[in-house]
Amino acid sequence: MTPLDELLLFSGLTLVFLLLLGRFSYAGKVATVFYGGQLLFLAKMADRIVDGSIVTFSLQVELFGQQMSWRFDALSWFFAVITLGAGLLSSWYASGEWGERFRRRGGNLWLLNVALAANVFSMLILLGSGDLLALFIGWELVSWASFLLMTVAGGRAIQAAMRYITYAMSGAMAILAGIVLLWSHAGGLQYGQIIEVIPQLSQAQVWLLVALFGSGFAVKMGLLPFHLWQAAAYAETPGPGAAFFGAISARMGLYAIILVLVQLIGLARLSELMIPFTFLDMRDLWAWIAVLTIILPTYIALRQSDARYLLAWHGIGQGGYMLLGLVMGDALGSAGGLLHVFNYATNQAVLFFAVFAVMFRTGTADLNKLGGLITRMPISFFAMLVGIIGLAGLPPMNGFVSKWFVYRSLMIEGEPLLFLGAIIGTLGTILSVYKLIHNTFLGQLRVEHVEVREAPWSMVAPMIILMLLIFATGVAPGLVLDWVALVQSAVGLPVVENTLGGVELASGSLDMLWVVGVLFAGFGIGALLFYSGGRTRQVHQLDNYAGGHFLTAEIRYHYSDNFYAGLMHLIRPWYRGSFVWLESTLGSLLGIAASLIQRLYGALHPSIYLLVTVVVTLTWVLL
Amino acid sequence: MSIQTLLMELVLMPLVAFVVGLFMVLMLRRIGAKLQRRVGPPVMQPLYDIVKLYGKKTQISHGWMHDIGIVMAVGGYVAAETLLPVPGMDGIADKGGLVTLVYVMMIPSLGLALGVGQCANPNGSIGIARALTAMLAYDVPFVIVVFGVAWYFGTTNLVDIIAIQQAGGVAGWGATAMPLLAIAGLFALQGMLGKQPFEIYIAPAEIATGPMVEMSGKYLGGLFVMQCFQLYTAGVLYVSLFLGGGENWLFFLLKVFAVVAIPMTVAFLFPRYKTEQMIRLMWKWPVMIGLLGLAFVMH
Amino acid sequence: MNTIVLTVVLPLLAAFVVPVLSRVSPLLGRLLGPLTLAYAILLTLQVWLGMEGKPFSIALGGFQPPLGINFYVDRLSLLFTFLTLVTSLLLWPWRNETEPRQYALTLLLAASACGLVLSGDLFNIYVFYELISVASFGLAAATRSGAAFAASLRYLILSGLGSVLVLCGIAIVYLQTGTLNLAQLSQLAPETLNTPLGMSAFALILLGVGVKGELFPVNSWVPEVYAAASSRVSGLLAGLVSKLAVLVIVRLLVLLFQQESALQLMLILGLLGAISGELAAWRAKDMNRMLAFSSIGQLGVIFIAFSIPGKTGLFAGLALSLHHLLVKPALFLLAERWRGSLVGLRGAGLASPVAGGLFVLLALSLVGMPPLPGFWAKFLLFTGLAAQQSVIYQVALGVVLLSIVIEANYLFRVVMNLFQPAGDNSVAVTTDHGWLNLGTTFLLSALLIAGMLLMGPLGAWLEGVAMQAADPVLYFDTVFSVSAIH
Amino acid sequence: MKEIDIPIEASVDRNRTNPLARVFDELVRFCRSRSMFMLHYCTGCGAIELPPAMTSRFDMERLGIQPMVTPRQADILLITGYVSIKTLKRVILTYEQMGSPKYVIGICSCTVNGGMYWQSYATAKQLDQYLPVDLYIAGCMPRPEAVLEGMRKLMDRIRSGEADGWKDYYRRYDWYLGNQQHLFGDDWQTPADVIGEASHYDLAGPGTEGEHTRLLQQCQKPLEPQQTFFQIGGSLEVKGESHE
Repeated sequence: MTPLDELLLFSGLTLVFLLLLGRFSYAGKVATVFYGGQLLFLAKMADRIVDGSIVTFSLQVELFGQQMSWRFDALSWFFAVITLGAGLLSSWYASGEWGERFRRRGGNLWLLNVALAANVFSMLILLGSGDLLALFIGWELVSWASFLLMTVAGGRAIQAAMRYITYAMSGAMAILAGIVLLWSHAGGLQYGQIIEVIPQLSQAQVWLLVALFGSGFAVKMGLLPFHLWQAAAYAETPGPGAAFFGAISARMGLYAIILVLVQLIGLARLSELMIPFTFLDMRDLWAWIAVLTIILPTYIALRQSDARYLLAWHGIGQGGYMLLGLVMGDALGSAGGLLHVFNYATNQAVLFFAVFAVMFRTGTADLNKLGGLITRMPISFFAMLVGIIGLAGLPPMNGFVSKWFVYRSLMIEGEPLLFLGAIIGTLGTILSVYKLIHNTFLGQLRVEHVEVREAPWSMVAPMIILMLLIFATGVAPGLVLDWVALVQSAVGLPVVENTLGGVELASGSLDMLWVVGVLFAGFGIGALLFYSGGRTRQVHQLDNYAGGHFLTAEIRYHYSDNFYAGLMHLIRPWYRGSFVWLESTLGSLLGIAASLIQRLYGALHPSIYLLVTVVVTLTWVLL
Repeated sequence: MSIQTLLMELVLMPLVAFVVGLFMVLMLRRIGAKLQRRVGPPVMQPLYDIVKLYGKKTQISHGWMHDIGIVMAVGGYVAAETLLPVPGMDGIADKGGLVTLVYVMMIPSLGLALGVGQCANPNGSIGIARALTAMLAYDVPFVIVVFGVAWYFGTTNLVDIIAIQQAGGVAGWGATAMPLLAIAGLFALQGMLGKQPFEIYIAPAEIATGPMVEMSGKYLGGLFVMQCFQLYTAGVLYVSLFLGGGENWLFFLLKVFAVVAIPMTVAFLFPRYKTEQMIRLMWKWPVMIGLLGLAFVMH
Repeated sequence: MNTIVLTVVLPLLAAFVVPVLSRVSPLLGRLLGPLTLAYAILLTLQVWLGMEGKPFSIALGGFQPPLGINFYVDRLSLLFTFLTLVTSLLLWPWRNETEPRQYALTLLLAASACGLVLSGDLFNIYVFYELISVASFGLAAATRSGAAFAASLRYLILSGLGSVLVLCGIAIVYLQTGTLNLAQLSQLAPETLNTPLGMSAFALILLGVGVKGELFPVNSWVPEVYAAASSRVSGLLAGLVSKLAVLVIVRLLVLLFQQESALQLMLILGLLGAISGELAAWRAKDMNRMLAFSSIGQLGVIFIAFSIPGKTGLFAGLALSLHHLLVKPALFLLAERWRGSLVGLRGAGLASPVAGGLFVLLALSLVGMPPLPGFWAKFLLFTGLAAQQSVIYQVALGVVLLSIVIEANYLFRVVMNLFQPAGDNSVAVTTDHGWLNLGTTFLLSALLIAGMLLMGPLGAWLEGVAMQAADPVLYFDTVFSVSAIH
Repeated sequence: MKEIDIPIEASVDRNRTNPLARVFDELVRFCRSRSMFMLHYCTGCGAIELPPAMTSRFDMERLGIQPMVTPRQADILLITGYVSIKTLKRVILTYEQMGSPKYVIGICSCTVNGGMYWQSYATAKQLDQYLPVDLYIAGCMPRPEAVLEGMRKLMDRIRSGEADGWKDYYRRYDWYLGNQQHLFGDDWQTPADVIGEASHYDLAGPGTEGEHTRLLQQCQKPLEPQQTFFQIGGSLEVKGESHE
């Protein structure tokens, strides 16, 4: 038994356990322990991963001349850690009162747990794939498992899931096309064979391959222009599912991109592929897609009035940073991109947890119907605060470090416009997440929320763990950067030489230990100054300046709607919904074609077709 | 560098920043007075204000985030000062660099935003919304400038940037090499300091000073302290990027005060722009100038 | 060995006896058909074990081929005989108002299908083909509703015209070669049929047989008939009869028409069928029509697969055919309980979770989700297509991929509908066939899962079948070197 | 209006023995006197005299006086003219929202005795019945010179610690409240909690509570609880949401 055997078996066991016994009330808790067990197995292979060796799966399948194998290298391991971490915490979150309430409200908790386990299991299979066929199988399993989880909520979630599966199937088919193309050239689908055959392919063929694989993987990542499905699909998934999706699910696309475009095809080859009629090459194209993916979804997030949708849209945008860092291809950039996978996962998970904790207590995630909950749910507030600082990429949380890496890479590589785009995205994120926390936790507490309490421990505990993680990896990013360096060497990218606090560079280094230390020293001085002043006294929220007006609880004076009115006044015309238009146009065209064809089939005199066809065919044959 | 010197620097740098900042506030008010043909406040007026505010008997709080917001607003700048080299003192400038500094400078704003948020005053929230929008506006030219400077000097380490400039004399200054970027930087500076015409988020007659609406006593005092730091930081940063930093304290302070005097003077000559006007202006002229400057720098 | 003939003879006999017997003893009449079929299956298995993988030929009536007619038994034909009998048994019309007549027709269908599969000569194939037609007309109209009659009439006209075309084609072949024995033709074909005239013969036969094979554009009877006929009949027609038609064409392609243009013609028609079927299914409003259009699409894909030259195409096509043969009848059986508007199906899956679950499984396999068998069949097709140099094959690859996307969309729209909580106006229809149909579906699904688990050996075995079928020389040698037994 | 006189109690500061603390107190008082943020509640014609006092002719900023926008930020409340009853409610709210120490300056005769509105039914005649006025600047209207003179006077009084009207408001809140209730009715209340503030800062005196504050407590419309309370766990159901 290799550690990978144990891991996959145990993961499968978790799934089977939930399938069979998932209806018992303790099942969620047991499953959480099981996820913990999976993490242990993952930890067990850590020493081999650190050695740079590969952990193989004992079972190999040969079908139709295709050898299929599974193995874990540092790349798989890195993503698997995040996957299992997200699975563990999501399951924990769902195992207590949240799940109880969900079930009592008519939700199918069993299905939710099973779907979660199926997602984790299939992701592990995908991450372990040792050849392209295994990759495709894993890919499809993940797609359908996600679909299952998306449909748990029913109602609007179903529509979102349908949209997802259409996109996902299109993407999968593009990937399949790429795979069979490669197969026809290489005669096999082992990574080694493909690395050998790629240099022999013509530019046009590689172009086609990159386009097929790229667009397929981009669908999962939610990269432009395939991003439309993601927000609704993730946001409508019930609590822990949304957190899990938000944290890691879309990153499977990134994993595949790293595997195929970086490891198999190689970034160098990408920059040889010119785009016709422009001065850009394929790599620039990817970089620009990444930047557009950062900007557009982020500014769509800014307009959302539902906290879940807001977060989901940001999830799409943050994917852009990872890709951007990665396609820069240097040690800093790719380290930043990979680090951001981890950092973002922690941030997004904690944010979704906090939002669903609020939903748990108040019954709504509508940003215009909340406010002032900080006095009622301080831990959730703090969790969201830590999350938004991380998501926006401000020190001292971990999101800053990964973005810093990406920015520095862009600076060193001399990409001012990409840099500008990335920063504009960050600024938009800051605006949007402030709106999130302001409208939820700050401002006026509504009368109907006076009795609200902090979420139960089963929901708070995962948040606290994530907060600690976010802060710890923000102060000491070296902890994760060590893993990232392993991944880089496994993938064949230049390896970042990190320190515990960040990175040492001749052209400007980063040491978060110092930065955070000084920041907190500054806070200390600020606190000293503050608390040396007179004694404070908290006043009631209605004791508030309103130009001499007497405020009462019935008056809603929380400023939440149209939050960035001035900005929106200027940029609202820029939201043209072009992608939605494009999507619906395609749909309509297909619909028109379909109804024409249906009419064709419904014709009254089908024999005429027959005769016409005969005549046409014979003419074709004889001429 | 011994640990004692470092510790001393870490204490001294914010302290110097505060003192210099007090005089900048004074200069701000004096310039305004001069332009309006008044006498203006006495020399110690900024200090009087702060002491008075801290010495208020009742301190009205709206909750713990309100308190912590002020702590963050002041503390963030205290931290930022240690990342900003001044003559004879580098602090921990080489541990963070330009990008880190830019982001650490956002912490006070974040703290303030959170604190104001808990005040539950719509004027305050509107003010913050506008302030963040303003940040979106002026940061675009600002990051162009940052990028240009980092590219030109090949580093983001402020100590190195200053050293390179000083090695070349006045001809080596960033402003000489990158005049267009320096101009774009001035625009950004104006926005960053929130001075007219870009002070829509304060707008006293409309939204009752926006973020400050519920600030009393030491809360307001904290903001006054923050303003000192803010003026100082912006000025020193500009001097470090474009005017060769400080060879010695005399020249250094001269340059810094001169730089800060520009937006202050401009401030009293202009009315207030609406938010969208501000964005449009910031995204048009300084960005164009900045990109042009960047093009010159990079080729 | 020659007991294989009994698989044709016994059901045929039974078909004539059943109506009479039913009058004497309804119970016997009821049991005769299934028993006959079961016995025939046994015989087939016996032959299978006995032949040890080597093909053989049986000359009928004492005359040696090419003068006499013969049955050619290789793994492919035996496989299809087996499948014919099993499918007929599984889809046996157990309970029906017009029982004896239906029994007779089903038996007739089974007998003639076996004959068609085994026949080694073109004219016999035509005869059996006509017999199948007759049986299927009767079956299609068996529900005796107005719609069923209208649909059957449509089917009848098209099918009749098709038969004429086939006959014309056969006439041209005879004109060119002077024989109708397949083995002999396989030898003469390279010289005599590799002409425009030969090609036109193929085109005529393709279009004629294509009527049953749901080939575009002569398939417009399909949605009408499947919507009106009972699910078992639909399953039989969609699952079995269409495959038999395809089988005929495949035999002709392997033995007679090896020119590239023949393959291309089939490819183009298959392509059009695939995309048009899936698109129409996407718009379909009720279950049976949707499945009918989907069946057109699937058959299109099968035609595309068979148009890949060489063993690859046969292998892929066979895999796809088998998969479709397994899945489509199962889906039709499920559809029996969910007849009517798709919108009205809300909550039906919640009402009967087993059926719903089976539908999901079958749909997933149809869409080609790995590692279900459907994926492997499609994978074979894709690798086959990708290996071809010609652009049109690449186009076909794209089209098939697109059609899968559309298919996934409409199938899972239905699935979602099934598992949504029921609205007020939806009535989940269940007939009293429920458990029988469900049991059959369950069996077929179990086979599917078994296929998935045994994919390795199954694939290897199927490849052997394809290899054998793709060899015209073997065919000739088998027929002419082996002495007839009678 | 039971009492006409304005009792001014001598300030009873805590006895601070530490000499440094005395210096510190002195410093704070000095700074208070040299930095006065004023909120001008421009109720009447007196307001017109303030701009000249602030702008280049007289330049109040020389003295460290500058206008502020909200009561939170301000030290001085300037009532610049007659106060109608409706306005008075706002004035009182504004005053209570200011942070102590805070000073009230009544400008114009109207604040002293009603002035030309003496016979008006809708005007509060004597401001110091309702708020502790530290300084009146009489006149109709007083010229900027007078305003500045008044300001200087107030500065001196702050410096010497005499300007302690704000303490008086805490100490004799019951009396002020009684006058206010007399004018506005029994259900008069502001969101500001003066009694709580007084006890929090140890400023309560014997007259802080009394019959009027009891009346206030009886008639008060309670504010919903707002203090942070922290409890994890508890019932599963959301309050106020229908159970589906």
